[in-house]
Amino acid sequence: MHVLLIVVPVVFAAVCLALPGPRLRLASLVAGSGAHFGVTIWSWSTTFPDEADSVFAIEPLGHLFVSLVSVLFAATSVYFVGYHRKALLSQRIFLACMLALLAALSAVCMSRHLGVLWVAMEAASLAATPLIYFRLSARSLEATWKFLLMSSVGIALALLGIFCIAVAAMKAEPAVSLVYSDLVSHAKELDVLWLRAGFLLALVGFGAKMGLSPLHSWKPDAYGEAPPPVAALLSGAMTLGPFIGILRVFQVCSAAGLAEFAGGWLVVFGLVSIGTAAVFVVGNNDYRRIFAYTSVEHMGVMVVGVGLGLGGSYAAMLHAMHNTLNKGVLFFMAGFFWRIYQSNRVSDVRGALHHHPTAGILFLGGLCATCGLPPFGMFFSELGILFAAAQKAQWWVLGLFTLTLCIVFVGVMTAMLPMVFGPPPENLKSAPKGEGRWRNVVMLAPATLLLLAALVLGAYQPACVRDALYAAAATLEPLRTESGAAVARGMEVLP
Amino acid sequence: MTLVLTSLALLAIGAATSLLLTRVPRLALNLGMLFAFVAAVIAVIAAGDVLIRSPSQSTYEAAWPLSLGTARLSLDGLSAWFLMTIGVLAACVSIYSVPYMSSAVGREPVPVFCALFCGLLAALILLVCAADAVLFLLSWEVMTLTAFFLIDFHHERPEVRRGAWMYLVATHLGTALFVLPLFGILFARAGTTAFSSFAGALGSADRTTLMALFALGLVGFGTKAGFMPMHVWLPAAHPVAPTPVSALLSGVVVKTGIYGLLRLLSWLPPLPLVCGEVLLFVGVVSGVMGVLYALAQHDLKHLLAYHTVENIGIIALGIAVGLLGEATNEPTLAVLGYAGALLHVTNHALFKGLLFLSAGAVLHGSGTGEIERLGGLARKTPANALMFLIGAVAICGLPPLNGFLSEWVIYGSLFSGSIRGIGASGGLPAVGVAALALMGGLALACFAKVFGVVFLGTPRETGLQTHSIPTGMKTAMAALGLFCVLIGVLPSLWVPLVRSATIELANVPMGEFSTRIDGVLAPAIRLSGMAVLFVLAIGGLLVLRRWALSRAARRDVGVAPTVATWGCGYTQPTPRMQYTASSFASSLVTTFRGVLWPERMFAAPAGSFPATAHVETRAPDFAEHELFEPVFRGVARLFAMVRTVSWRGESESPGVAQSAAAHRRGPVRTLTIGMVSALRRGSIQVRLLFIVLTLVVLFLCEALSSVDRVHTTTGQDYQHTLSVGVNR
Amino acid sequence: MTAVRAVLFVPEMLVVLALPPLLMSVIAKTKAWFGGRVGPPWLQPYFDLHKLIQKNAVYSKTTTWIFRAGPIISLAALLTAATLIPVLSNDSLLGFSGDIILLAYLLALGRMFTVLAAMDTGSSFEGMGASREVTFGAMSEPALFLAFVVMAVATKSLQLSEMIGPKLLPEWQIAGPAMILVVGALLVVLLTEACRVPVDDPATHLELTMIHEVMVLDHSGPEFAFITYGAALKFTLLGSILVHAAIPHPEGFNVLSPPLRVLELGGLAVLVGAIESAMARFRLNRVPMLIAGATVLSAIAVVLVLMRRTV
Amino acid sequence: MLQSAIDSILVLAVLLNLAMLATSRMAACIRTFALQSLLLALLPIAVGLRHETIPGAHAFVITAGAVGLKVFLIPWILLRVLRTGEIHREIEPFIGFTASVMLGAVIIVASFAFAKRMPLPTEAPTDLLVPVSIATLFNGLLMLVSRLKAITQVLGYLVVENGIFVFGLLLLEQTPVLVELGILLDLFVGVFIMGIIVYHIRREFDHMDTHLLDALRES
Repeated sequence: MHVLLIVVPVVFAAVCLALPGPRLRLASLVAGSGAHFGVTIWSWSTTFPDEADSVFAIEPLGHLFVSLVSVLFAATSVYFVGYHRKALLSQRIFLACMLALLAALSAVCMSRHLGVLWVAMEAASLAATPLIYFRLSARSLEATWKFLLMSSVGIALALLGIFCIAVAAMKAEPAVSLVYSDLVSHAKELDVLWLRAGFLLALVGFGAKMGLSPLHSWKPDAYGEAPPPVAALLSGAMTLGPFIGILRVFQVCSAAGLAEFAGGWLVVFGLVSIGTAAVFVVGNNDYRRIFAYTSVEHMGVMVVGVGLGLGGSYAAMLHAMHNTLNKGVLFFMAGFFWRIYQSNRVSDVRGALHHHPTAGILFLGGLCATCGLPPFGMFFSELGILFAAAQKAQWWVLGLFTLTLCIVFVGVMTAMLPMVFGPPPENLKSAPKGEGRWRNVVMLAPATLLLLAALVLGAYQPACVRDALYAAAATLEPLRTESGAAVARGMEVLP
Repeated sequence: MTLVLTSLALLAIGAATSLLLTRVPRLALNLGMLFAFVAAVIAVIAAGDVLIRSPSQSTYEAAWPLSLGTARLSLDGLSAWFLMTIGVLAACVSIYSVPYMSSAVGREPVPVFCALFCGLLAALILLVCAADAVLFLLSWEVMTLTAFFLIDFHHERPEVRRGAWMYLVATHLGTALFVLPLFGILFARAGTTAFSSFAGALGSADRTTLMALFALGLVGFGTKAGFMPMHVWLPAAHPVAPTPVSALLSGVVVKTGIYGLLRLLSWLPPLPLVCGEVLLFVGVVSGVMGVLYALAQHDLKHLLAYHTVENIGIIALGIAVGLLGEATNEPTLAVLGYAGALLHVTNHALFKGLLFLSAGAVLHGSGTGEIERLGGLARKTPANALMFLIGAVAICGLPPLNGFLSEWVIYGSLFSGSIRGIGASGGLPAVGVAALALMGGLALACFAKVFGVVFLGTPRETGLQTHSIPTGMKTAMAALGLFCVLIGVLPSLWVPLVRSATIELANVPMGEFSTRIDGVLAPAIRLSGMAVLFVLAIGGLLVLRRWALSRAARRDVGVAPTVATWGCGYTQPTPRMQYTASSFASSLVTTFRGVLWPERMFAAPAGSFPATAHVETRAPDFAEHELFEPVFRGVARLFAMVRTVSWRGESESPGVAQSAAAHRRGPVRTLTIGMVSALRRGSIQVRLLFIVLTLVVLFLCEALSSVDRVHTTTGQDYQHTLSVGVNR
Repeated sequence: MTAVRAVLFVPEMLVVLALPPLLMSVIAKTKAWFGGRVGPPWLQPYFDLHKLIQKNAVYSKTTTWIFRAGPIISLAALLTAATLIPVLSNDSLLGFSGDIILLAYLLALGRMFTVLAAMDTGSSFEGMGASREVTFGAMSEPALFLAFVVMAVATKSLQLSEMIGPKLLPEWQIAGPAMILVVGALLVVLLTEACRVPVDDPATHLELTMIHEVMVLDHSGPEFAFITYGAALKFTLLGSILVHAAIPHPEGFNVLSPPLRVLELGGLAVLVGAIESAMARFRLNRVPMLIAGATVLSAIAVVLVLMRRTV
Repeated sequence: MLQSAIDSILVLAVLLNLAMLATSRMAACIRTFALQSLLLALLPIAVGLRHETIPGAHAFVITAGAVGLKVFLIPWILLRVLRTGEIHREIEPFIGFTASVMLGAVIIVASFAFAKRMPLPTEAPTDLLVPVSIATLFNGLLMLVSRLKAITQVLGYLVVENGIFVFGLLLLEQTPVLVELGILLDLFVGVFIMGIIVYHIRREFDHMDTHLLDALRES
């Protein structure tokens, strides 16, 4: 039944290709993502039997991530209706690719077989490529080429990593298939040497797609050149795919008793990523690139959390959730500012609060959320990771983590506060009326909803969300504690 | 506890209503501030209930699922003391804000101001009542954020933006770099985030841990409290904020830093002696430097901001003595020190709030806070003059007002510290005494200057208009002034309240404690007697004077004549001839120029008929310009270099680099130049190279580390490995 | 005993209040003697006060109630302080633990209001005087308080009448040097607070060089009487602190003690007069050195006392 | 006999890597790649035969797919893209041809040494599989890093894929045919899109020097 999550977008993509007229296609895009969202909601209301043999299955981690993807897509498609202008790339292909991306990502989240996961991941990145090329300009072309080549190479390495794990699995008698649940259950019989190699390769490969430093370098270009809604999808949803890939491999490793080894490398990569973000955010004058680097930072935070484990992995799940919501807000607002100020440069955008209060407030909220200020959720996730580091007595990790996050905070705030406050530049056309006004509403509504979600879920966490996060985090702790319930309890005792 | 919750709820309602009534800002203002006022009063009642009755540990756990931690509230003596301070000041400020902000209606988003005001208040109340680390940090940061938005309220002016930015960055750095790790350590030791568990978990902590915790708390909370040299944000943010906000900032927001520190101390076992000594040193430096900088200021609110630093220093002295007392197991000393600090927290909130509100009234009336331009306001706004005078006398620690009470206790603690030979065998407390005395004298000089120049004499600028002060503002100030007088004259009503807050800090058994504190604070009662005597003396002298004058009047001229001021022979004195504030302070500033490094721009009068002369003095803050600015700039420059892969931080055109590469300068240089240019242009090949290198590095690390792991780890995998390796 | 004491306090207070002008004239006489003149009659200060009380007051039209309040409040503060200081006997009327701080701050309160009254006239001369007054006052505070620390450490008490009472006798035997330093510091503080040479010259006629006198230029009539009397009273009070610290009388009440005290105070007055005739006023920018010197003296005294106590 | 055939195929594949590194004419490069792919595509069947059984349909499917894609379709696309422009040679790459051949040789040696450290848990068709696949992979990466022209980089990517393909031979039994085909399909679509992008690059900039794409950088 959950296969609907993959089938629905594919069907609508086909419809989109078939339909004449841009308005109809837009409608089908919205309908497609809306239907996907509906199915997701419904999927939470039912419980799924554990089909042992099926390629796709709904399990806590994937379920959480696919829901995030679905939420962001729903918001983005609405936003896109307002954002949409005369497409340079054929709109038909563009929208179809968008839906295909949705389908591919859902497949990534739900696939049980690592090979299938890889195939879906590659499909997702291929579907994303035309989206980046939206403008057909020289710059976007360059960005596309860099994205395509780097992610292809990266994912090729990931494939090699998966093969290595398969080799490791050949040691078991009989040889275990690449279904991660089997791998986890037979983890003790795997060949440790090849498992380690596989993990490293997968980490580098998926890390390149996820944007961990120093493999992140395609990110600022792609996010800067792609149209903002696409950038939102890339940073909010697309990053979840490789992340789940890494998590799957990590599950196997930690089940095989390699938790310290794998976690250690995750922490290292995470800290390096946050550090890189810190260096590149300070003094940067392109707000979309800055957002891209904050995305690198947040990837790093998540990875550190998973690497630390227990409370950390819960915090990482929390962080992933809020990252999706925030990135949506930020890039939506970036697109909106582009419409007002016609510039990507921080120094050109001034006094948004004065010129368009709603937009200013939304942007400000997005900033605070991204910088981990309460009552937004990232405050709690970063605090949780800090607590986890303290509990493991990894003081260096704790110190570097806070220091780099602080630098990012200062960099972002110093750059972005003048965008919001102060007087706006003189030569600025006043808020548009009529059709433009309607567009504004359509563009601001999804951002508002996402921000509200981030706000509410930060300060007030409903039991269902907490359970979902706990369950997802528990799947990352096969060996560190005996059972998921224990992890949940542990986390309640922990932060 | 229910009262606290009610006031929180009221504040939420107030914020909501004022946001809903954006269309009718005036109504929003009135309603919002009404809610704030009622909430503050309720908070005071709740606090007073705890303070008057014996400390009742009522912990309340809200069914409010946070993403982390639990919403656990508790109201012990310490919380109650700060809650009372917050409530009293906030109530007066909310009365004051209504007329003050109503002038901004239409020009500024006043409803947003009200909402933020309520938010800040709620955050403050939640902060002092929080009994859970996460909740504490949450409200701490929310307080920071709301205060930031309030400071940035008039964000059209660049100096406002700068001040707000400095506040945000400074406090966030302090919080994130020091306070969060602090709680990380506490959590790691206790295994939970509940405050109640921390004290027990730290019982067995070793010396280094304690020192680390203390250091983190000192810097982290000290940044919010404004210890030198982390004080930089105060003089930047206080002056630019709307007056009610400045009053709250200086009165209570800064105090939350003190609260955090005290809360931490309440968990820690007696600390090593050095901690108290360090804190005492910090207090001396903050106090003296603060008041010296204040002397050199020319702007009312700048001056008051630096005085906040001074008073925080005084509070630090008290806490330091408390620490010393605990360290050397001298309960009397601990009690004295902590009690003095706590008393001064409240007193400072009262008179500094009063001073800020009065200064705001000056700004409101005559549109400028520049001391040199003002003058003779006492004739135009006598009520405000009286209020400012009360505040000034109180902040100088002069009897019979409240400022003297707390400074008296702190003096007492320092004296008995050096009597008992504690802290460098009593030397440090002696230094504290001297510093406190110096602070007192300098503060007196400073406020003689301010009051004398601003309110007395004749107006220096004819252009300045002064319209009268609304009743609401007068009421608020009068309330604060009344508190200042009452506390000073009737300490016997006030001092006992501090007992239940002090017991949280000085870990002394209750029975012994009460005897101690009563013995220590009993003489305070005598102060009211002295006050009565003082008033009697004044009355007697008044009668004498009246009698003499009336006799003189009956005998000859008539009523006392009024003439022009005696100009020592010069008959046409003009207002511009009055002694200015800078010249008033100059003798002290020059005396301490070795500390202050004042800048002096002087254009001497020239020619036989000199037309104009110009002298201007400033005292730039050392911490800001010598400490933090260079660091920030250096880091930014370094990062810019890395980012653009070029010296001097700006990217050169790749063509240049290529031409450099074209020169044959040996393989290494050529390769590096080529690499640099490739990096700088971010060409795809280099980026791919990064991936490859990362891979290689990872595998090398593994290869190197796996050599020894073969021996260490168990499991037959490696035996297998080895055997296969042999077989091959 | 205490009843006797309580009864005896009334005449003592009366003497204390009557004494100050006499000391002033002692100073004047001394200076006259050094100058080879006869000098004013002994009771001249009383005559002056009486004359001033008779006179009518003249007010500048820039002044406010602060100007009128100034002299009264400062004198009231001094009167209040008088009840804390043992002048004739070893005991004060209303002393309590911690009263030294109150004493010092009452003096400061007086200074505050004198200064404000001066600022109220809006005259540049009086502003100048006020500025100097607060400067020197602020700088002399540490010296005074460090001296207090020495006595407090020596006598383990915070009540003035005990700190400078008989309990100080052993200290003189054990730590004589420290006490000498303290007395020196107190003398400087006295000269500063009471505005005598070398800090200030009450007899000068050039406003530019005055400190205290220039602040009260505009006062007249009864208020000026208050000010003049207040200055004398301040001298007496600080002087008696100095005298008690320098020459502690033994425990208990004996008949000889009060007259002896009067004589000692007279001696102090003579000393001050001698100083005034012997040396000229310092240049204003040198005065801080003098006061800082006093602070150093008492700081060294503190070190000595603490050292002695720890070994 | 079969064993030696497999080994010789693998060795030949490695040598073809070096050949690709050595040639500057892109068309030749593409053809060499096609040849390599052909050789490697034969391996599944050979490995299948080695088990003294009739190789399963699985092996045949993969061979067919590989041949169809990597021997005909992809080279055809690349050659078309190449033909549209007038650039046919790789002129002074970052690392010269001889240097890169040397490097390639070093890589091969290193990968053999590496394979020694990574003993297979089970019996492999031949010991050469792992080192050859690693060598091919890194030679491909070398091409990616050192070459300037877009097409050569695409070739490098394909060579990397070939290396992984060789590695995949270890897992013929494990990986379901569906996954294999998916991988091949992704490869094809990827290269197809790359071809389009390269075409656009040529049309946009009149060159295929990817190292000249430097508009996007930190300023």
